[in-house]
Amino acid sequence: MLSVSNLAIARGGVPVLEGLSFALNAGEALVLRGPNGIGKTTLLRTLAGLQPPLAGEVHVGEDVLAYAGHADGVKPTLSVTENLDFWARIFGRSEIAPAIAAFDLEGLTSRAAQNLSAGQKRRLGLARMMVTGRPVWMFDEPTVSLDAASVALFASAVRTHLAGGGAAVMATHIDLGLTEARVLDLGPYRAAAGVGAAEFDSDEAFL
Amino acid sequence: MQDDPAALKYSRMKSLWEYANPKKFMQVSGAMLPWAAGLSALCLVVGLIWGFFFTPDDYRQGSTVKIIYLHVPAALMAINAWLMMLVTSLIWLVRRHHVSALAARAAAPVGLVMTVIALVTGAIWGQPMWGTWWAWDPRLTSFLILALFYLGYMALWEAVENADTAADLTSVLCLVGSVFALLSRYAVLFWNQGLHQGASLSLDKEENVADVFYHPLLVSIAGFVLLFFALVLLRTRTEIRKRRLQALMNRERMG
Amino acid sequence: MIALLRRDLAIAVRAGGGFGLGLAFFLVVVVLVPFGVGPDTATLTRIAPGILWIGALLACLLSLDRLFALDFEDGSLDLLATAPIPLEAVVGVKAVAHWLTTGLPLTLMAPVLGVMLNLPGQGFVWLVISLALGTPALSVIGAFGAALTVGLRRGGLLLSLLVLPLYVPTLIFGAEAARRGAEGMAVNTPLALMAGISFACCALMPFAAAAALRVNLR
Amino acid sequence: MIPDLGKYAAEVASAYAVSLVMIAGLVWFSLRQSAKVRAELRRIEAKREQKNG
Repeated sequence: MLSVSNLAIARGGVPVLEGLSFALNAGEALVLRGPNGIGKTTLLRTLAGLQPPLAGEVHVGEDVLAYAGHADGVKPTLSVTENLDFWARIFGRSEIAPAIAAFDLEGLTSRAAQNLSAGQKRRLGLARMMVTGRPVWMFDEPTVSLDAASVALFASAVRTHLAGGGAAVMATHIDLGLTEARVLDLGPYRAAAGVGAAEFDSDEAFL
Repeated sequence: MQDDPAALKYSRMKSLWEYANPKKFMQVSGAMLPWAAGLSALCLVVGLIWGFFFTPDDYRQGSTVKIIYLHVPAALMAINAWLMMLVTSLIWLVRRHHVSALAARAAAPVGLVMTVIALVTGAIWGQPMWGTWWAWDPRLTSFLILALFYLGYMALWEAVENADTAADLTSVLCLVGSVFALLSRYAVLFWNQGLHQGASLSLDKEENVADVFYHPLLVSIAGFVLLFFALVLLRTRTEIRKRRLQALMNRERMG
Repeated sequence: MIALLRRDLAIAVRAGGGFGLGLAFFLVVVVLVPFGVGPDTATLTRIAPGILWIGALLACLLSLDRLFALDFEDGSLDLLATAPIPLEAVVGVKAVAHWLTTGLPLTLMAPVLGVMLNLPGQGFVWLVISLALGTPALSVIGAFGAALTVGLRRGGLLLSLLVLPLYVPTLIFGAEAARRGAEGMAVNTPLALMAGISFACCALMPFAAAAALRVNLR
Repeated sequence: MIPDLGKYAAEVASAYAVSLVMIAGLVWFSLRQSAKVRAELRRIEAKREQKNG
């Protein structure tokens, strides 16, 4: 569903990762690990097509990916239902009830998002992925501000998605209890400072 | 392979684009800079001294006609600097040569100064001729708008932190700005027919400016063109060094 | 796309959306002018079309920096960029929403303020028509400026500097049409030119704005 | 030496003065910036040489 070959990426013009290759099939989950600043967010944004790779290729079909970044994309003045309904329509769908149920938002549907707690807002942001109908989910630190029960909700939602033929890529530090997930440690792909970095673009060598 | 015309053409094209390589550019510009600077100084000194000391007064405009040796070349360069920025911005957007984007950045302040010189000398000239420092004449107004475009362009370069992002955004602004600058030019003409005399320079120069004034004017224009060229070379070299410095410091932080 | 439009309109009219702020600003600017130039009705009549146009333009500028900034900050813009809707359409829809919440109300309010500035009777129709045709251009040009400055900290001030020179042609033709209308002259030429600019902007500027947004999201 | 500029002497002289000052300012500013960046770059590269070599 998603494959990456010999990918190199940069953040703010500085190469961070290089030589990265992996493939993701239906029903699989991939957990990205690595210390802060190694480029997990940058990698996810590159996969989502928000920024171009320095080198290498990302093979992914049209309308396959759904991306959830650090921010939830939740509008504070709209209610939970309105927020979800909006994103469902943007992706050409209308069914939001399963997402509300999966993330235990039933009691909050008519509440404005600005009156939700941080964890509730996060759950709303994650529920958004369910209404997109896209097969590959990508999460950037999905469990921030979630309590243990909510993390379990999230893990079971992902598991259901995988069982239904979906796939997921996530950058996270905590153990979700997703035993079937593959772990990809990004440490070995760290771009070497100085050498190699200069070659990717003759202009960047400067002088 | 060498006989294949397409390959030959390609190798020629490649050799042209080689100057867009920063290393190559630094070598060539370093060699050219002293000549450009020297020639421009020579032309400016000759043109301006000739114009200031050895031209007669105009029978209508008196000695104010001597301002032409500053006003016309500056105005010419104000527009051509923007055109050059437009071309280099396009090259950056299409071929992603960093030197091109940096040259556009380097040219903007020079263009702004030229615009301001054209405006100030125009105002000083207009005072005795039209009886007012500032008239909302179409040409003056167009130059005022052009100055605003330069300011906005430079401010955008300064405001964006990532250099490549800044290059992309300013290039798009330059393209859109060019269209709107042209639109404004016609809008302003429509809005006020103006006091300004027709363009001083055109192919049928006999009609506009007599030879006594024309020859030193040509020298002075050559001086301004060379000055612009030399300044852009110098400032582009500075910009390239700044980028190099930035890259080195980034790498330092990484490693 | 309809969903996006509905959401933007809903956000604008709900509490804290800033709807009405532009209108209030327009009112204040127009009310302040007589204090500055004096209460002489003949003077006010003469400058009324220009004042109303400049007031509308400034009021429009006031709300521009929120056009993409809010969506950028809460991550919605990232998500919209990965959604099946092309970014050009997103820009277009957002510009339409901006026009519906600023340009349109300003146009409808202008005649009321025209009365206060002693605008001659024949001028009202042309004032409204020129604003109705011109404010869409203001919104979509502004969307381009907002797209350029979306990630910047001091974006608001820079936005004004970038957008104001771009507004010059629209302002000249729009104010000229309104002025000629008020003086009972033929308005065809400036009105046609402004309509041309307005249509061209609406057709082309979303592409430039989307390009700038993509660069800023990188 | 100074030619007779007639009644417009002040205008002509000030136009030349203002323009020359502005050009000189631009040139001076460009040169100073160039020298500053060049020195800074030299310093950083010397430091790198030391560290690497």
